[in-house]
Amino acid sequence: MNKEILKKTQSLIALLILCLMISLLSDKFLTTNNLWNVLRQISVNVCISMGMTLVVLMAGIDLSVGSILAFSSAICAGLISHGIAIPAFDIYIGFTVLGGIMAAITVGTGLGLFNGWVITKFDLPPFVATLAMLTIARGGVMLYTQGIPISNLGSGFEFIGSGWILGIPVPVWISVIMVLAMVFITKKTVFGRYIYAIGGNEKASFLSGISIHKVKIAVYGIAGMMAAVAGILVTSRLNSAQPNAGLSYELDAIAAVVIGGTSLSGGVGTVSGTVIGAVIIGVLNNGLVLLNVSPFWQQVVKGLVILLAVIIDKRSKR
Amino acid sequence: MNKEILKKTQSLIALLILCLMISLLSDKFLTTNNLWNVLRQISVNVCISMGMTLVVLMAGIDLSVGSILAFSSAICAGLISHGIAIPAFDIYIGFTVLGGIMAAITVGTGLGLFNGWVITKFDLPPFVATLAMLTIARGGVMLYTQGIPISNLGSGFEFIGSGWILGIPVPVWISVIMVLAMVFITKKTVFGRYIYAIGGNEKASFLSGISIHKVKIAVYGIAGMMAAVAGILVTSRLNSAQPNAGLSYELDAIAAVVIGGTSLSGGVGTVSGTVIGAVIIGVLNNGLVLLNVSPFWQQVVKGLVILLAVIIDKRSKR
Amino acid sequence: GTKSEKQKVAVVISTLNNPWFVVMAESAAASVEQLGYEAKIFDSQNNSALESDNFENLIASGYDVILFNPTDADGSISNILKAKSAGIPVFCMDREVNSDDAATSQILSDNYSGCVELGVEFVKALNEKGKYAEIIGLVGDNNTWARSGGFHSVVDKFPGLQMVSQQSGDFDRNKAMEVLETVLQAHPDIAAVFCGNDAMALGAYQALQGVGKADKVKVFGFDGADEVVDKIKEGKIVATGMQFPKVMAQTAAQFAADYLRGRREFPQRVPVEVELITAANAKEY
Amino acid sequence: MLEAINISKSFPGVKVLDKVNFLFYPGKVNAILGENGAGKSTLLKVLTGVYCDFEGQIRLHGENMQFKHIKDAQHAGIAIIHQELNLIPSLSITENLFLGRELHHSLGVLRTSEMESVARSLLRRVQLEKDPSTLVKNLKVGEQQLIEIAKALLANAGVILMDEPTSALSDSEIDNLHRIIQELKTEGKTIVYISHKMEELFRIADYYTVLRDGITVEAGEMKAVSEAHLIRKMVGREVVIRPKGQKCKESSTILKVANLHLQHPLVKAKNVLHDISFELKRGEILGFFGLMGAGRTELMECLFGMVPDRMSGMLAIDGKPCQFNSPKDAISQGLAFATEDRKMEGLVLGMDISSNISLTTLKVTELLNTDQERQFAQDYIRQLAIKTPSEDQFCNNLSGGNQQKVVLAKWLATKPQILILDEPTRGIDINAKSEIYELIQRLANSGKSIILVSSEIPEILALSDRILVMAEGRITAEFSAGEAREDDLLKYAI
Ligand SMILES: Nc1ncnc2c1ncn2[C@@H]1O[C@H](COP(=O)(O)OP(=O)(O)OP(=O)(O)O)[C@@H](O)[C@H]1O
Ligand SMILES: Nc1ncnc2c1ncn2[C@@H]1O[C@H](COP(=O)(O)OP(=O)(O)OP(=O)(O)O)[C@@H](O)[C@H]1O
Ligand SMILES: [Mg+2]
Ligand SMILES: [Mg+2]
Repeated sequence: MNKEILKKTQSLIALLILCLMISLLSDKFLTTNNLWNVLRQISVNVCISMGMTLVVLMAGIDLSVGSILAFSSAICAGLISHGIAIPAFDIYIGFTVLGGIMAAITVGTGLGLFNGWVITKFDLPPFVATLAMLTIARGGVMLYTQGIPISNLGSGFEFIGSGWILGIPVPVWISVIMVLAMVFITKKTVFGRYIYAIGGNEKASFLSGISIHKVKIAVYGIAGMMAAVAGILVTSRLNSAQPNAGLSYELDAIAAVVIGGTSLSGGVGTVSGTVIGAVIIGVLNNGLVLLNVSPFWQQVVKGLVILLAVIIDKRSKR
Repeated sequence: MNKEILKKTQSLIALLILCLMISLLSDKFLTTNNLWNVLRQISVNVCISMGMTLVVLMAGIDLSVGSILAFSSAICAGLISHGIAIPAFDIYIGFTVLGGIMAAITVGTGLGLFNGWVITKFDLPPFVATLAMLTIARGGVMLYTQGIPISNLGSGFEFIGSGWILGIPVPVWISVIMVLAMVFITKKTVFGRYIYAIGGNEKASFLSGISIHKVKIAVYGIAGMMAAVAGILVTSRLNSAQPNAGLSYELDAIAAVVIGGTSLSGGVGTVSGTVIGAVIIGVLNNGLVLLNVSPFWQQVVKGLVILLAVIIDKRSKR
Repeated sequence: GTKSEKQKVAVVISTLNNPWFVVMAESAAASVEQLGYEAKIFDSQNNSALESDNFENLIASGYDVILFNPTDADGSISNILKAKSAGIPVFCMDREVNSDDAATSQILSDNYSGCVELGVEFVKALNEKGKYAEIIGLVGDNNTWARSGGFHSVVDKFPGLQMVSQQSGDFDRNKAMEVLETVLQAHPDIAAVFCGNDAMALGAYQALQGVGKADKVKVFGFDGADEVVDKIKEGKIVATGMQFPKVMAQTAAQFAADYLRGRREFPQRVPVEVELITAANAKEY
Repeated sequence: MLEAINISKSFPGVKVLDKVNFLFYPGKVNAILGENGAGKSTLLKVLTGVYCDFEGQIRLHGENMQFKHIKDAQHAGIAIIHQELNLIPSLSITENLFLGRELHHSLGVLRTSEMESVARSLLRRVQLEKDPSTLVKNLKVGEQQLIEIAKALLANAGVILMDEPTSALSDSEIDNLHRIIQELKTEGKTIVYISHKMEELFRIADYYTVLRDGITVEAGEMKAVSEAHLIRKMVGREVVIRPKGQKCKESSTILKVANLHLQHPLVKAKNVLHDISFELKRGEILGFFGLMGAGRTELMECLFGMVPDRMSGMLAIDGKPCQFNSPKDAISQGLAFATEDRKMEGLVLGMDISSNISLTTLKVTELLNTDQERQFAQDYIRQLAIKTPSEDQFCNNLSGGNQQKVVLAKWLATKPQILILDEPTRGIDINAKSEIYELIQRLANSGKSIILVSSEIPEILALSDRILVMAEGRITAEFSAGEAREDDLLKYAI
């Protein structure tokens, strides 16, 4: 038990060193404002990478989250701003902000479930199936928006991305709730246990009578849902749905998962690790800007720091 | 033996159906000119995915190939067009076309070897290590080129990308040679056998006396080298090195590998499968443009066709 | 910052993955520095959310002025407002935002009317008839549609001009080359190709050269990249719309300096004309 | 009563079960006997819903059963211990025990502490002294086997199928398992039992059925038959395992180990092996006996260069001190090590037999010669009687015993001077076993030295020239071939 805790604290070391270094170099880093800033900025990646953690724990991968994010974002904004109109039947259905949000989450979850269904039904490698979904959903966004952003969604909606509750930004609340939900799922539920089991040894799990397919479909559904939540956050922060929203977010999410110590071959890892991974990436992005690093150097430095963070984490775990 | 052959022919089915459908819809598809066109266009992806096949067979992954491509491309073009000048010492070293090419290949191979070294030395997940390299090398390109393309490399250099030898485009020659080399490596050499063994069971391979680390480093080196070759092709075809060359090419390469039937968990797959995968992607891109499918629909159709191709392939293998 | 330090100007650029924007960003930064202030470039990577992050980080680190090349006309407004409420003026460059009271001033290049002019030249060059292909930029980018829209607003009025293919080249030279290679298989008889930016025009030219049609098919670009201007001089490319990234950058930098020295009144919109470049006037650039 | 009626099952190209009929009686131990690859495991998989595409009928208590899914068989009260370990290495003991039948509140919330305490009592029942939160990957094969047994007990099923549950256990655990089986019998449970250890079958089995090449050859009461008869039915001829003949002559020392210590992988201050010293002579068969967890496997790992960072001490080959930093070094000095865990450490299961066998002998600078490889593999397939359609068969399609033989073949192929065998006959049928014993003897006679690690006392006694007994990481006794007796060995092993 003690060892467990030690191990986890150790994976914080890389993060702490990073924070220490940045705060030595810039006195702007450790200000309340800036820290809220960082947390608000990572909330999108945290949401996506929560779903991704489950998928990766199960030895899967989901490349489509960025596109699903954009799709849900477009649906949400589209419904709120112009509802559904079928002129032929003279039908017009307006959507409230809540209605738009619910619809976006439903669509995101649906796309995720479809991923899971295709993967299990045809026994496809998740990489290809979700790569196909990446392309298809992005195409769907382009078709729906005709490549043009959907904007001006009203100030009620903006609250989700920019508001504060009890002195804490709303996106931070949302991401904290999502993290807690995923911690609960992975640590406390039978479903979570099955995720680890399937990732650890799919065949043995099957032989133990676990309904592998159902678990998989559900997990991809959750990943889609989390992407949709992230999509709503992005839309609300910008008060606009961008057709190219979420482009290559899957890489950031997978990076957070892997930096957080979850193995891509499944079975090993924690949700809290992923959170640390996401925070490392977020702090790094923030720090590079605070420290005035030129954009071209930023990429080099970012790559090196990620490398170092993972190496430190590995070393300290020995 | 017979079954083997049957299995391979079957994985061609998806490709044949695709070709058939396109040629029914457009009489321009099955013309000699267009077929050379397709082959020339896929040559870049074929080169990259050859290296990627080895990496994936070994249960690794290399996300950095696109950036390494750009880096080698920039080095090649930079050296050919303005050599190395160190004004402080009044030194100027000019490079011939061949010199530039050799330098680019050396640099690409070097970055690949560095990937392998980091992965084995610190026991890092290849996903993170090569993700870091993706960022670092891209930053390097930006620093070297200052974000501006390097153009006008002379017509001698253009021959590689646009010339013909014995009625066959030079890039096709190059990719065919690369494919044959990789087929040879995987089928006929002990090194190739070791790649499969490590991908199949790393621990058992280690216990059988294989120098796992050396093999891994060499394979990542080859992947880097292939990316450099692809980089030279791209540069020569455009007669210009673009700082954003090769962006997200890693996804195309991995897609070709996976569509070609190589398992991301390693140990299973063939080089020839990857070639078919790359051709499927190339034919699809070509067909969508030939049929003038609207750019909005293209992504949707592309995603669906890739999904179908993999499903057909899976089904026919049962 | 404190009085002894130099005041700081941030240059937030929509993307550095395109040489045109690199030029704009770097000349903005250079002009700012020439005027005696510190300048720093931020890359939004064509991503409004990342732009939003950049703004928050900038505000937190105490910049005094922002020179801004927005990623989106609507999506970027909330970012500007954020800076505004933190007391930081924002000067937009190149791309417009759809709000009159967010940015302190907008120095704009009019993509739409620039392409209207190009369209006119296009019609002239083709004698009002013939088949052509269009290679548009990134499907999800609003410049793509401003340019395509301006072009078609003219060209579509001529029934003799037939667009046989409209494909996306993602603003990328290699992609545009490959797309045109394939388009040429289906339609070897096109007389012209209109490209959404100059990188794609160069790719298109490369494709035409590869099949020996460089002198038969007329290439049109947009941006005014040096390489294209050279090719226009050589008669290899017909025309491009010259945008003036450097002029916009310098104007914005000057405004920033004025602001820091106390000026508060700025025109909301300062249009910088897009100039048509053809063989006739290419020597002047 | 569980009945299997006219069951047939084929894999692409091979008919593995051909109209087999079985009757399993409640309250009895029903043994299934047969050579490696006879189809025993396949039958059990048919009975538990793992394979659904078979012909024939399964009847439980007179009712026809249709198992479409593993869960169906579980619900019908059938539990199974598979031959190959089916545990999740990255999960803890408790988590593995309850996999698929977790205790939970509504909404699927786990009842963790309750499961922990049940797990504790189950571990006590199978006599495994481990914390239930230990990860399964940190357990040795034998310990994992006990977890599998505990898992089957937890199901509280009416029918328990056991596929070679004792192949990785040493005698004291086997005794314990037999005691548990007696309890289950008195509770009226149907036990189906597969084992290649004849003497254990005679101890606990009530009924037997012999399977040969997918056909039921004979069935009856165990009391009524002799071992020789059963073997004849299984193999088709007589097989006798002769005890050790002449002792090897005095010869020079080839391997000398002195003051070897090995650090615990996690706790640096602790040692797993303490001050091990011994010598191995040329042409000698040196047996290592000990109970599970005595540290024999760890010692062999030290000798083979697998844990260079954690070990200290002196190794000398032919009087020359040497140090192995990897198995490669050890192999180059003429060592070979057939590991006990064939799935994780022994084979690349996704490759064919011939590639697996040649893996140890290839040189990276050379080209492949597939014809030669094939030839080579065919030699060993013949020599070790590996049951397979061809040398192109993938190893994961082989039966457990045949996989074990491929592991042996791959190490024999290196023509080693010193051959380390860790539980070499695990899961191997009696016929093949006698052939392997002869082979080992032949190798020794030709001057090769052999270290034999085994938990089977008869095996140790039958083969060894000298026996070292280990307990808790120390060598506790040494016997020469003649003087060793079963109870002496056991006394020093505890
Ligand atoms: N998935 C498969 N594909 C092809 N052949 C298979 C497959 N599984 C088993 N076999 C073959 O079926 C035969 C019976 O295998 P099975 O595992 O039932 O044998 P067994 O009697 O349990 O042997 P052992 O004593 O070695 O465990 C073997 O010849 C094996 O090669
Ligand atoms: N990775 C590990 N982590 C923790 N404990 C370990 C690890 N590996 C081995 N051990 C422990 O070290 C001790 C020695 O085990 P070892 O397998 O060497 O004994 P053995 O005599 O070969 O037993 P067996 O008959 O099971 O092979 C055991 O108590 C085992 O549980
Ligand atoms: Mg078996
Ligand atoms: Mg052992």
